[in-house]
Amino acid sequence: MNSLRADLSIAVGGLNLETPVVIASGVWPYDPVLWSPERLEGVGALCTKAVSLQPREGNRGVRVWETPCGMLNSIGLQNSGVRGFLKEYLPIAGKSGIPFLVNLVMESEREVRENLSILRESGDAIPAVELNISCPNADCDGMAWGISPESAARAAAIARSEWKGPLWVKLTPQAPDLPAVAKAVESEGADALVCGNTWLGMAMDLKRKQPVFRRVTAGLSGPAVFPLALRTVWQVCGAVSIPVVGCGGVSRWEDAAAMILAGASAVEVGSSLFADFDLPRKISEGLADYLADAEIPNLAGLVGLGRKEKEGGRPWAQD
Amino acid sequence: MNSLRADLSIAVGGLNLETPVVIASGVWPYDPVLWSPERLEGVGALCTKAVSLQPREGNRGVRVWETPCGMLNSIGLQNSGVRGFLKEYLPIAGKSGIPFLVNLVMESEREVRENLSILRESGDAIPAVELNISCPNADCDGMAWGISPESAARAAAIARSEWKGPLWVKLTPQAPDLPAVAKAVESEGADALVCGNTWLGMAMDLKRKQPVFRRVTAGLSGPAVFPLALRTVWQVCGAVSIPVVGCGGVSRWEDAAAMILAGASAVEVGSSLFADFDLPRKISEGLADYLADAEIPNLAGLVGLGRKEKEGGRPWAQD
Amino acid sequence: MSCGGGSPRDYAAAVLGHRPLGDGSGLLAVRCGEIASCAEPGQFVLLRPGTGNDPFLGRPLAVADAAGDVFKVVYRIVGRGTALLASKRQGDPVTVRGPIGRGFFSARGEKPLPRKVILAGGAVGAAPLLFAARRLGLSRIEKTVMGVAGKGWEGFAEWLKEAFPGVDLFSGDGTLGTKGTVLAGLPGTLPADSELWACGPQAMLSAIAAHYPRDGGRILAALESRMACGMGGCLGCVIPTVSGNRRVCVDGPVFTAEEVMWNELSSC
Amino acid sequence: MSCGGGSPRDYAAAVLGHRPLGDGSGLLAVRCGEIASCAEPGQFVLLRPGTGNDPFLGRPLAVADAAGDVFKVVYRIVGRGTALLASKRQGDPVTVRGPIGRGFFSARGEKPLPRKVILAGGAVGAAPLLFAARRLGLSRIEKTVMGVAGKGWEGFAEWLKEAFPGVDLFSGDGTLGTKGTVLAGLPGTLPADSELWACGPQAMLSAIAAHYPRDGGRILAALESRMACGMGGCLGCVIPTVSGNRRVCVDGPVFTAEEVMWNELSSC
Ligand SMILES: Cc1cc2nc3c(=O)[nH]c(=O)nc-3n(C[C@H](O)[C@H](O)[C@H](O)COP(=O)(O)OP(=O)(O)OC[C@H]3O[C@@H](n4cnc5c(N)ncnc54)[C@H](O)[C@@H]3O)c2cc1C
Ligand SMILES: Cc1cc2nc3c(=O)[nH]c(=O)nc-3n(C[C@H](O)[C@H](O)[C@H](O)COP(=O)(O)OP(=O)(O)OC[C@H]3O[C@@H](n4cnc5c(N)ncnc54)[C@H](O)[C@@H]3O)c2cc1C
Ligand SMILES: Cc1cc2nc3c(=O)[nH]c(=O)nc-3n(C[C@H](O)[C@H](O)[C@H](O)COP(=O)(O)O)c2cc1C
Ligand SMILES: Cc1cc2nc3c(=O)[nH]c(=O)nc-3n(C[C@H](O)[C@H](O)[C@H](O)COP(=O)(O)O)c2cc1C
Ligand code: FES
Ligand code: FES
Repeated sequence: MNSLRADLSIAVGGLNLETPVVIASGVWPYDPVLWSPERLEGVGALCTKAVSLQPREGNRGVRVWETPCGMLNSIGLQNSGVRGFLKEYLPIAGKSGIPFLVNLVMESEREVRENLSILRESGDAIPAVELNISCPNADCDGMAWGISPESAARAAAIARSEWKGPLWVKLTPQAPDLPAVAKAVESEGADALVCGNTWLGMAMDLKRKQPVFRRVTAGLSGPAVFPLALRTVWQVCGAVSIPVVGCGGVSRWEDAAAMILAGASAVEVGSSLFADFDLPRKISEGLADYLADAEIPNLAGLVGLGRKEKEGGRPWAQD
Repeated sequence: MNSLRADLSIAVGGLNLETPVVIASGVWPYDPVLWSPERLEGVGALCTKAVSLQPREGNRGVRVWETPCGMLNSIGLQNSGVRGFLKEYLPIAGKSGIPFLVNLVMESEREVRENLSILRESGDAIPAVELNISCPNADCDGMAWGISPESAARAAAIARSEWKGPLWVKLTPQAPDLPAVAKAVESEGADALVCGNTWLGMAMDLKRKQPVFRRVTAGLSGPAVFPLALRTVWQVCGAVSIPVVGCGGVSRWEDAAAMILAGASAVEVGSSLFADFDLPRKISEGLADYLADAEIPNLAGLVGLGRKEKEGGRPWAQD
Repeated sequence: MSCGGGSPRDYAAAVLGHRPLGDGSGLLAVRCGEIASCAEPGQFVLLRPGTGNDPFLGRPLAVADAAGDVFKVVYRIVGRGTALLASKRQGDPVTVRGPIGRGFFSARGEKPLPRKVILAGGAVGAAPLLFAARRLGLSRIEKTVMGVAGKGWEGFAEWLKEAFPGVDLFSGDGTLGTKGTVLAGLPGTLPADSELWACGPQAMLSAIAAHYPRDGGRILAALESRMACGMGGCLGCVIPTVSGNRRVCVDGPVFTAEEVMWNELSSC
Repeated sequence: MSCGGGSPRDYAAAVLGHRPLGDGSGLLAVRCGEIASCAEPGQFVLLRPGTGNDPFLGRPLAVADAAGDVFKVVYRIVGRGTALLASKRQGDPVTVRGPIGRGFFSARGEKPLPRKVILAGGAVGAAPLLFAARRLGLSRIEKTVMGVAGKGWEGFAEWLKEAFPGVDLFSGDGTLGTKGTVLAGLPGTLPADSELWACGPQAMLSAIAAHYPRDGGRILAALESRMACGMGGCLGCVIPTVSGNRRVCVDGPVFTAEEVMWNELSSC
């Protein structure tokens, strides 16, 4: 990305990102043959598919379903377990030169502790961990940890005690009081918050006259949810002082700019990659042009700029 | 709608609807010249724009904003007050022959009491009331009433005591525990629940580098939210036994069918009318064809059919 | 064809022709008899430019001309919807709602037409004025003044000269016509028995309103506002006027300058 | 053109021709050299049929033929996306991702080609088999058996006869060809040194698999599944196989019948 008209590098929660565009968990393959670094133009970091202690088969039945400007998924955390991950993926991941975050399933305290102690064995080869307390698609109740401030704090505290490297915690928009959850996680020492994951939705199969997904509900993502995700980013950025990474529905550079103006330091991009592999490059170029045109010297100068006081000095409503 | 291939009539919360397609509050004009009954083909009932005790100017600044497959609005309950309503609108509304519901703003207990006592003066000319405890766009905190089971129950109880006619209560998807709110409102004697209203979102103005809306947040509606709304309909229908009216993102007959399979007795259609005035007719025709093809004798036979047990007798997850 | 009331309808129409004017602007001819035969100058359509539900809302576009069963619109690319317009080819289907709103003639109520009308347009605000000029007839036009930004508007300016013979052209950067705004081409006071019909960016319209503080009722301005329904239902498009909030879609888009609370308008 | 690895890319392409086949089906020719020159039979593309983000996901469509810089797909309308395909005209832009997946030839690994191949297709499952037939050459085709529902497939059946000379046609309702399913046209056991390549509805494929329980490894089936990414990342398209979940998009769509756990497939 040498051709960018502005410097997009930014430090976020212990990682130095060349651009603020992070590939969200669960959308990029592990396979070496599919994993060619030149596909990652404009990408600042990459989150792995969720990694659990034991291998998981994931959910049966239909797993993805199109919706207006979005999609539902019920993958259910299929993965080959932390050992499989280290064997299959780690050797490749390092090669791209782009920092990655291991997206960690949180089923039980024990699981996270063991998982992190196994990851620790790889030392510096693991640049960062993204603790997922927000997956709506598994029986393990992965999301339950992210619902209340107390349980979220507990999850963050455990992870923090086991992992000294960069720790991002991925929140769920299903939390009734998301700013409170965010504060709780911040106070336990997380380095950054990812705000957020998919939104709980559902689809009905009109032919079979029954829910499409075996688990009935599934996670909504894609451009459809962007206005909702932006709202949560605004709220969370008003509540904490650690960096926030916006996630949900980013499909254009304008969306990334909006989240950064609202206070995010970076954004994650998931489903919209399905529509366009080249999106990270396009977002980075768009952001760089936007900065250059506005004569803002660096990306940090854009972070939270949209929260400045309104005309007349009245503060923005923060709810 | 005599050409329909099946009978779509259904009794919902004290109203007999010719079709299960209700025009949602806030999208249809009061003006006689714009109000021609032949525009209402396929419509079973119509909700008025929110009516408050005193006239309200509504919000300043940008009021509507396009989003992917949807829109944000921050109208802010502009209306000419209950007296204005009775004078301007009542004489026309009756003429269409289609039952209407007065969408009632709930700012304070006193307001609702007075409002309903004024409406009572019109006797049978008011077919039904839709109590709005879910508007996210006004300083009056209209939505706050719908957030907790206790306050929602209180709102329903007050309305119930002042209004003996059909009473629908319109819930907000922002409630952290929507099924609990639904049960609480049911237990206070509401005749039907409307599930739900808009979803709290936001937009950023990249030119001015500030939020688009003066109140920052605004209500998201349109096809984008359909999967979310369907999920809430499924949840609420599992919690109550009074009729539920699905609302949120219905833009095709398939959406209406999905909500009815999930347990709704009717649906409300809002923003998608902006894309197609003829939508109610198309939805009604699509539903009638669906019933006829499935040889289901009447619409009631479709209500909740998607909740039957899965193969093997295992119940659907209800969360 | 009978033009019933003010209530617009939705039509499945087709693009009959597309003439690019350069720099991302162009002229689209749409075949739709119901709209073409009923539209008056100042009225507009809501055109849905894509497939499916994205873009979701119709784009308001002034009727720039109408004859037989064809009406025309002039666009300039500003975002996604207008970019889609620019890609339309003959035969492409488009959904149009219209005709919408109170045009220049209707906004005058029962008053007889003035002897002379001055037309003042900014950028694509020229579109409804072209239609107005056709209906007014050359003899009634006192003067036509148009303004564009300048660089990047060359093709559009050529078209303006062709569409409005004798037009007085101004540009902000001086690269096209005279340097300046349309105000420079307008008389200090309005001649007797004349009116000024204007359409363009909000800043231009409010400057005109401020320029003629005492000519109330003789200045008609076609305004813009973000819209959802285009039929008076959503109250999304209101602007503050001396008689309270009025809807640009059905109470306007043409208002007399004296009605509008120019200082309280928020930008669109 | 070099065909690097299995990693599909996105291309902005254009429709070169559209031949409706009747009853809502048709043949689209798309100009895209990168895909046309690299695709093998059984591979597919993800085609985004609309504007903006609705429809959101690409539609998987088998490559039905490829030569020079043009590849073809055959569609049948089943929903919104395919309906949009049916409205495409020459020159229309389309975004295509491809070529995707493991085709018939690759799925066989290093094994030499058999002397004879039987082709069995159901409905639009004929598409990849057409491309396969071209690459196999007439002399290697033992037999071609195709099945359609019957009424409403007349135009498509005509095209099948044209595309597969000597095809044995079956229809469920008996209105086209012989009444019955493709099974009726297949031999009881596979001849020596032959294979069966099949594509069609899941019910047909699993019936074929059940029909030849001992011919493991010689039956290749191209499967369908709902997809999001088409590049192995989302794990949305997996099916149960004897070696665990496999992705239809990159591990398939062609599998040997013995790999697939037919009884545990959920319908697509
Ligand atoms: C009554 C009326 C008549 C108009 N006539 C013309 C005309 O003849 N030719 C022309 O080129 N333009 C005209 N405009 C402006 C035109 O509507 C916008 O340029 C257009 O909607 C932008 O759409 P977009 O998708 O390209 O931009 P985007 O910014 O992507 O649009 C996003 C949303 O904002 C709305 N929007 C953006 N800008 C405006 C605006 N200035 N006014 C209203 N809504 C806006 C869009 O309609 C859409 O809903 C008119 C506007 C109004 C209100
Ligand atoms: C590898 C592969 C090759 C295919 N080749 C062809 C072909 O050559 N010709 C052809 O006509 N059809 C083919 N199909 C089926 C085709 O993809 C679907 O008919 C099409 O996606 C339906 O889209 P729609 O928008 O019309 O339907 P909708 O029902 O509106 O689609 C909604 C969503 O479901 C998906 N979907 C619906 N049906 C299917 C299906 N059967 N398989 C996978 N996804 C589906 C769509 O892609 C979309 O994401 C193929 C499918 C696969 C997986
Ligand atoms: C197919 C799919 C799989 C996903 N898997 C994971 C996962 O394993 N872990 C996780 O934290 N999030 C997962 N997500 C959520 C995304 O990382 C992201 O938070 C969400 O999709 C919202 O962003 P988007 O709208 O840009 O897709 C998944 C999303 C999709 C669509
Ligand atoms: C412009 C607009 C105005 C609205 N005004 C009201 C209102 O006054 N009272 C109310 O209860 N809901 C109001 N709503 C919410 C709708 O009635 C409906 O609940 C919501 O838009 C979701 O449905 P939809 O996705 O079909 O639009 C409004 C929605 C829109 C888009
Ligand atoms: S656009 Fe809805 S009232 Fe004007
Ligand atoms: S479609 Fe994403 S892995 Fe196959």
